[in-house]
Amino acid sequence: MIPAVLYALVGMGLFALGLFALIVHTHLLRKILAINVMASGVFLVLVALAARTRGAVPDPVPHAMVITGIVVAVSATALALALMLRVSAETGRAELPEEPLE
Amino acid sequence: MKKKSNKPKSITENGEREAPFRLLLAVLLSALAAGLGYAVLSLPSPPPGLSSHVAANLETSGVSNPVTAVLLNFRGYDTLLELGVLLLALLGVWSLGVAPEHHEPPPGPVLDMLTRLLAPLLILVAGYLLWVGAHAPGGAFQAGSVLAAAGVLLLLTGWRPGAGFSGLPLRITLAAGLGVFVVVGVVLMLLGGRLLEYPPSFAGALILLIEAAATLSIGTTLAALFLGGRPEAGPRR
Amino acid sequence: MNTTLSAILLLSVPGYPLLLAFPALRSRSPWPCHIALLPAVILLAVPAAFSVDLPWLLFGSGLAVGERSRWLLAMAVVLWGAAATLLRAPANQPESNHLTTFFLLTLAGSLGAILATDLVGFFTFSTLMGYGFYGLLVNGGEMAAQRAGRIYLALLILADLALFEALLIVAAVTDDLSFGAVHQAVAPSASLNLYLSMVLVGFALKAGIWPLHFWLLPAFRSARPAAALLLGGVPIATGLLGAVHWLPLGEISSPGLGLALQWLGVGAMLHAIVAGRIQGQLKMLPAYAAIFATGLFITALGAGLADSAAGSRYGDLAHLFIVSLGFGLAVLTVGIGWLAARSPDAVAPAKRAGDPAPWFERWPGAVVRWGAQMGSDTLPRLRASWLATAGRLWQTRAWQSALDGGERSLQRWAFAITLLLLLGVAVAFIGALS
Amino acid sequence: MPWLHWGVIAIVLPLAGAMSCFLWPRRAIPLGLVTALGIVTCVAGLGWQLVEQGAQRYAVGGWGAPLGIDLYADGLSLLMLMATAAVGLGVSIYSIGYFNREKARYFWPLWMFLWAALNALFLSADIFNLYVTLELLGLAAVALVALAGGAEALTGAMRYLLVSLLGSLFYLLGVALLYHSFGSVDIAILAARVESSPAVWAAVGLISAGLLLKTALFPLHFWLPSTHASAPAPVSALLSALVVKASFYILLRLWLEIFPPTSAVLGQLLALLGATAVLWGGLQALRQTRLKMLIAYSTVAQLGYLFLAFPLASITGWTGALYMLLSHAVAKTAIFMAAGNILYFGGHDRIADLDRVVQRLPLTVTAFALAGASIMGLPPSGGFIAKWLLLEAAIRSGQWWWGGILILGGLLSAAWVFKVVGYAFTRSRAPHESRAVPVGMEWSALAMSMVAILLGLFASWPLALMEIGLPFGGKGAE
Amino acid sequence: MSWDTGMPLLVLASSLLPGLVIFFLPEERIVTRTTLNLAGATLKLALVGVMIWGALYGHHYETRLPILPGLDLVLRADPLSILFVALSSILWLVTTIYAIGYLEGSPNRSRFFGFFSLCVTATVGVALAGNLITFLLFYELLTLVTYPLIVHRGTEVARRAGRTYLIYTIAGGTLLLLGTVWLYTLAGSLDFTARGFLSGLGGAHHTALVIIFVLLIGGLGVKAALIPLHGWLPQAMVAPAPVSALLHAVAVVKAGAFGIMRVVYDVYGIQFAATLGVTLPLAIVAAVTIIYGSMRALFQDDLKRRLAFSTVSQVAYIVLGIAIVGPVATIGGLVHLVHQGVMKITLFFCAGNLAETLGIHKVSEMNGVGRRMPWTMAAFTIGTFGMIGAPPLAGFISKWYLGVGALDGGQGWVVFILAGSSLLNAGYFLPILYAAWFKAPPDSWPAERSFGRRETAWALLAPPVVTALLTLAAGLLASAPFSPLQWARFITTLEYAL
Repeated sequence: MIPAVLYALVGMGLFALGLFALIVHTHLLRKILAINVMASGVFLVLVALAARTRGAVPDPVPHAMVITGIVVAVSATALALALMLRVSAETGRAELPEEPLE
Repeated sequence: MKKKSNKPKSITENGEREAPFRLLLAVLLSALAAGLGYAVLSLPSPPPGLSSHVAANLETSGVSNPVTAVLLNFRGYDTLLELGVLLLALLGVWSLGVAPEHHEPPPGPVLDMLTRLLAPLLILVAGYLLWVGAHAPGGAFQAGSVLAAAGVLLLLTGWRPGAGFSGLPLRITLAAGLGVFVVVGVVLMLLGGRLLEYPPSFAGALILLIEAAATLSIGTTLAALFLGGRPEAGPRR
Repeated sequence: MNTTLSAILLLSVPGYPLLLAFPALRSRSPWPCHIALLPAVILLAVPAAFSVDLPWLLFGSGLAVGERSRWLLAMAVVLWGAAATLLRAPANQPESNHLTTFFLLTLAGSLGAILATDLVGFFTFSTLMGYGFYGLLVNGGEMAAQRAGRIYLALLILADLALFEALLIVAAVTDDLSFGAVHQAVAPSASLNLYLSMVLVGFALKAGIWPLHFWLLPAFRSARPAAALLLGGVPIATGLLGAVHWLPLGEISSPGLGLALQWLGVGAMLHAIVAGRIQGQLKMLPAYAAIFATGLFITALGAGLADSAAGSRYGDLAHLFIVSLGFGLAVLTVGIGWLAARSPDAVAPAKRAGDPAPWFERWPGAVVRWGAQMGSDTLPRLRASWLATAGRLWQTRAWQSALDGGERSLQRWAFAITLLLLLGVAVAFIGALS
Repeated sequence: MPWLHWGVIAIVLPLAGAMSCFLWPRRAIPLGLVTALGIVTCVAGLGWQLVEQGAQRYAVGGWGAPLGIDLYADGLSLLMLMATAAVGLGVSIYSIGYFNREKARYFWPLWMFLWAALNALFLSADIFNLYVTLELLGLAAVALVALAGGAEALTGAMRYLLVSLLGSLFYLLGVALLYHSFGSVDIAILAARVESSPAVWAAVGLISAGLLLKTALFPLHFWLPSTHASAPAPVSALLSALVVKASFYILLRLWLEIFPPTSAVLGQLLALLGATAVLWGGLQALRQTRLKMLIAYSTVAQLGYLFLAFPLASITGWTGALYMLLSHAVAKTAIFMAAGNILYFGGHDRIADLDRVVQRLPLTVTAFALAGASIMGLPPSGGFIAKWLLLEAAIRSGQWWWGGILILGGLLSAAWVFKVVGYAFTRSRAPHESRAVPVGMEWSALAMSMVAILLGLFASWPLALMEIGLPFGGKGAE
Repeated sequence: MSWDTGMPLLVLASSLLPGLVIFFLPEERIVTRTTLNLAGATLKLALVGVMIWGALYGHHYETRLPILPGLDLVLRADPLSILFVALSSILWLVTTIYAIGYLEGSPNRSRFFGFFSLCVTATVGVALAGNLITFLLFYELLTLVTYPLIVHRGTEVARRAGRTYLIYTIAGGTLLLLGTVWLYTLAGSLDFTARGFLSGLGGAHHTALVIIFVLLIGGLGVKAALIPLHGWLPQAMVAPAPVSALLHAVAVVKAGAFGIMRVVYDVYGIQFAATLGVTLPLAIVAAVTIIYGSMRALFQDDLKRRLAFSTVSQVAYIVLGIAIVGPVATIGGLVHLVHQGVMKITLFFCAGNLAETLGIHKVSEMNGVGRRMPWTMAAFTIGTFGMIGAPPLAGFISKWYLGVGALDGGQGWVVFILAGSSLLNAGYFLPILYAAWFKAPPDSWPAERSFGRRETAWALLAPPVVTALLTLAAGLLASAPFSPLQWARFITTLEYAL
């Protein structure tokens, strides 16, 4: 097994781990972090698999995609954090109510 | 809600009831990870990538770094939209309200000093990264992040944009990356090409122009995002 | 006389009384009931046979006056004239105003029936006559009159139904509904017997022939002079005339039916004699006379039906018979009325107390009550209970909690995402399998 | 002269509009309106172009498929663009009156971004590019929801953001697997190269799950009602009418083009979920005590209809689903606008207390009723045509039970529509305090509902447009 | 667009446009509203007149609007539609006059008349529909626009009635839709054709066609109030009298009956339907409805409810006529479509007059009312005798043809149904007449309004008198050219290719 595939497997593991955290944790910050972990997993899969070309230059296209993805993730995280702050300011808890508020 | 008080605790809340659920979830997720891993392992052995295409067209792309070429030329449209995402995120944060006020203790002399030293240095590094991106790892995003780091440092030390800057000039800076990108794309279209179809001879210069604007915008945007809200109009500090 | 004029004359015999029946149209004329007879009198005065075809009326109809109907018309005019004179009462009261309306309606129906040349026309006019006569009987009368009217009306409806059935049977056989054509068409028809029985029952009810004479006695007992005078000449005569017109006399020979009718007729006459004797009430004499006379008529009719040769001769005779019956009964009524005015005791001896409702009134009552329970209680109550059950079902807490609880748990983050996972896995699995 | 100018402008113009609204917030309304009109013109121009020349492909940057990004426009994308344009124009006009000055500063640029994202999404032929547009769309939608302020809207927005990101990540992972399997992210190329393999099936699973989450198909609708109900009315309209449909569009596109010849089981599974959504959403809608929640649940139900076409797999069925999408978009916009008017006027949307409000707003109720007729599928309305086509497809394919679901769903919708409309005919006193509804808001709601009705009378025209490029003519045909 | 293609649209527009304008009229613009209403109604009548004239001279009035590939919205004036259009436009004019008088001074009149006009538009659309989908369209439209009329009063009772109405009719419309789509998938066409277009399908789809027939009739039977789908009709009585009149005589109930007519004659074809064996069950349902409706009517004290159950019974006559195979019965069904409308509208007008003038709602309050309101009650009397089937009124003609048709078609039992029903009709109508004419009036009426020397407002009085005269004329002049009967005969020759 070439290392690239190993990285990709790790990426998949991160994805599943992030998903686990996303489900289990109720605090919004943890959820946001979990999403970021998942995103990292996906990015890892993308770039790692690009390096399967033995010896030759890795495929640059996934790299570009990852850069795009990272920026998107950063933007989304920023928005999520700001939103989280507003939610906790408004409701007093940085959690999502399990039922719709009344 | 009245009912809430006597309702049984939700399974996701910390407590005994959670354990079996977690176990089930873990099993499920392991299965998912295993399935995905299997999928990865089953991928075709000679990877069917686009390396050769990129290499073949690198000549005409205006830059020699393949990643930059993909990012700003071959798949420049993605990047354009992505700059849009960045601006949009900022807009979203701003729409949520005014930046929260943090009554932090004034920065100590070390931080203050460090910032004074680092900020110009970081700006310099950003410029270098921008320039080098054309033929080596680097480029607008990297440069922008470094620039943002400088901004964050400044913000941490309590610096806030002045009233004169936080209005239209700030907004222009923020929108510059996307704006320049769109303008270039449309102008090229008006000149008879397609959207973002750079003439090979001008490709390098155009990419640099776009990257420069993007660096500025990315840096500013990230720093502004760090602020967590829109800057309040009017003089501060 | 030219055809237009004769048509107008013929049409105005029933038409003019009909017009006058509208209170607004007669408010100025002093003697509306008499004036209404004017066209008929003129018609009688002109000694010629008229006829008019009215293809646009109903299913194509017509009116005619011939040798036979002239007699009937004359009888009717005399009787109606007399009745009109009797009727003249204080004119300004609303009650008498109504009475006049009914009088004129009945008059129109009666005269029209005499002139009718086809089944539908006759049916129409005789119905008009019937309902109008009901009004005459009931209007302003007291309880007894109202009861008499009620019985008359019920029987009238039944009679009309029977005749309507007969009409349908005819219409299924022929398109031409004039009397002669019908006789010829119905004679060989398969449903002849049904037709004959319907016609006989219908007109027996209308004319009050024994044993279907239910309405006759109460009507004679309670009718006021004008109505009583007309009883013989109008409902009974029209009924008998209908039987003559509708039955295919001379076209068929049906000995069995003829014999049965003859027996019935004899029975009627006997009944009239015996019952009249037992009753012993002078005012009721015309009623029993009517039963007797109609019995006689039926006997003769039976003879006519039994033999086609006799039947064809029977027609003239029947007309004359009807005419004399009308006159006779009228004279009898008037005479007794006169007698009653002289010595009331002789006419109306001690009235029997507590006249119990006869069987033909009680049974329908029971049916109606039963129907009321069936129709208005059970079904809606059933439906209401069904709806209520459905409503309860919807309101049931079980449903609500299932819905709400299901949704609440779906909204639980963990639950939902797990479902998502499962879905993704399922999709991949299904795909991989196929 | 290169082609598809119109489509490209339809993407670039709202971006430019968003930036100018951002730069000059005081003039956001006129700038936004001008942009909106411009976009509508572009979509019309694109439509004309497609009618003249058939389906169009456009290589951005001039590179062409595997290396660069392609745009592709056929009847399917055109119809989505037109739905967006129609709804977008209506919402733009409605929003003039709805938002106050402070909110308008942010509404307009965000809305322009949303519009750009939608147009870009519907025109994209590249699955990674679709990811970017999805994110653009999601972030814009979240920010718009949060615009309402208040705990409810903020938590709704937060939940929506997490869901949206999660869905996107699933999608992106699927894209990664597909790219590394076949070396391209272009739909047409993938369609040519695709073959069954574990990686492909994993990708199909991930992509479907992610998109279904974003489309809020039962049982993944958990985030939708609270989000759609708490957002400002025009935003609710946009979300219900367009945003959820965007992910459905991607799913449909991929299903038709890329996904390997799928087993009937998968289609049946989707339809089963759709059917459950129709019934569950309908029942839940009836249980609601607040108008906007009710409407949101009706969206859950209506989304279920779209999935009934999957097992039918016939042109008629796809057309029906697409027409359902179109008419629901327009009708639901009108209904949310009407609900917004009611809320604006009376200050609340408790169904039990609606009588006083409803009878004072005849135009709004008319809009509500007309749009409701389309939702119910009563003729003549777009909903009726859609239902007709779906029913026809169901019966033709011998799977009449899906038709039964359609019928039941229509009855459930009728129940809630008349529950609300019935209040218009009571006679009760006027509310104590009310705020006059701007004329534009009432009329734009009415206009949208009229469009929903007209869609039923002039159906052959959009149906003909749908056929451009035979989007369903490939694998979908039988 | 030539006149021939535009004509059906014009006929529709003549009530649609005034209706839409009226919606936006302020409440106090009475004169404008009245003018619009009457102008629309008169114009429609004139247009229909022109159309009848044109149809006789070989003009072919047809409008087509493609709605789906292979499916058009078709508006066409064939003899059958002309029969119904003529009925509705005449009665609409009369009802409009009546409604203007009836609603004088009540609130929400613009809304009322707006929906009123739409209701007639939908009815005319139902009449002119040239295929099943167009029919379905207007049929559903009718549901929607009558709902506001039924709940017009806004009371809790009215709303409950409206809800019931909707539950029934929307469910019915759904069945109809299902049947229509299914039919379309089988036959590929939905255009009404004389003698049907399905006979070619024959044996292969026997079961499917029977099920479709049941679906279609089930859907239409709701509006036609066939048992057991009649539950909404008596409840809908809470509507204002002109609405009830319109509902019972022209619009809703008739639309159902007319639809059954279309399905049996122009979709299936009566002969083919008979081959499928669906006509006899339909006839039996109709017969049960006739008897059941009359039975229920017998025991209602509320006058309008009694009339409502009478409608249940009377409309089933039409269905009965349709379901009996044979030209004569068809004539009976067709002609009763018109006759029942004229007679029933008279009765409802009169009931409305009593309620509006004297506050009488119950039969038990009607003692002696004939003296107070002779004209109204005279009209009522003519109407009831027509219903009973007494000659020479309109009802007699219908029953005549139904009975003869039944014998003709070998369904002798129907005659007994007719007889029984007439008996019951008499049973529930004659007591009313008796009370009205022969009983003594009470000292005071429940809620009397004074109209000076007249018994009531002229706008309330003229319509029932006119329709009563029409009832008389339709019977007396049955054989005259252009009478409903003659027109029905003409249609029948087409449907049976005689």
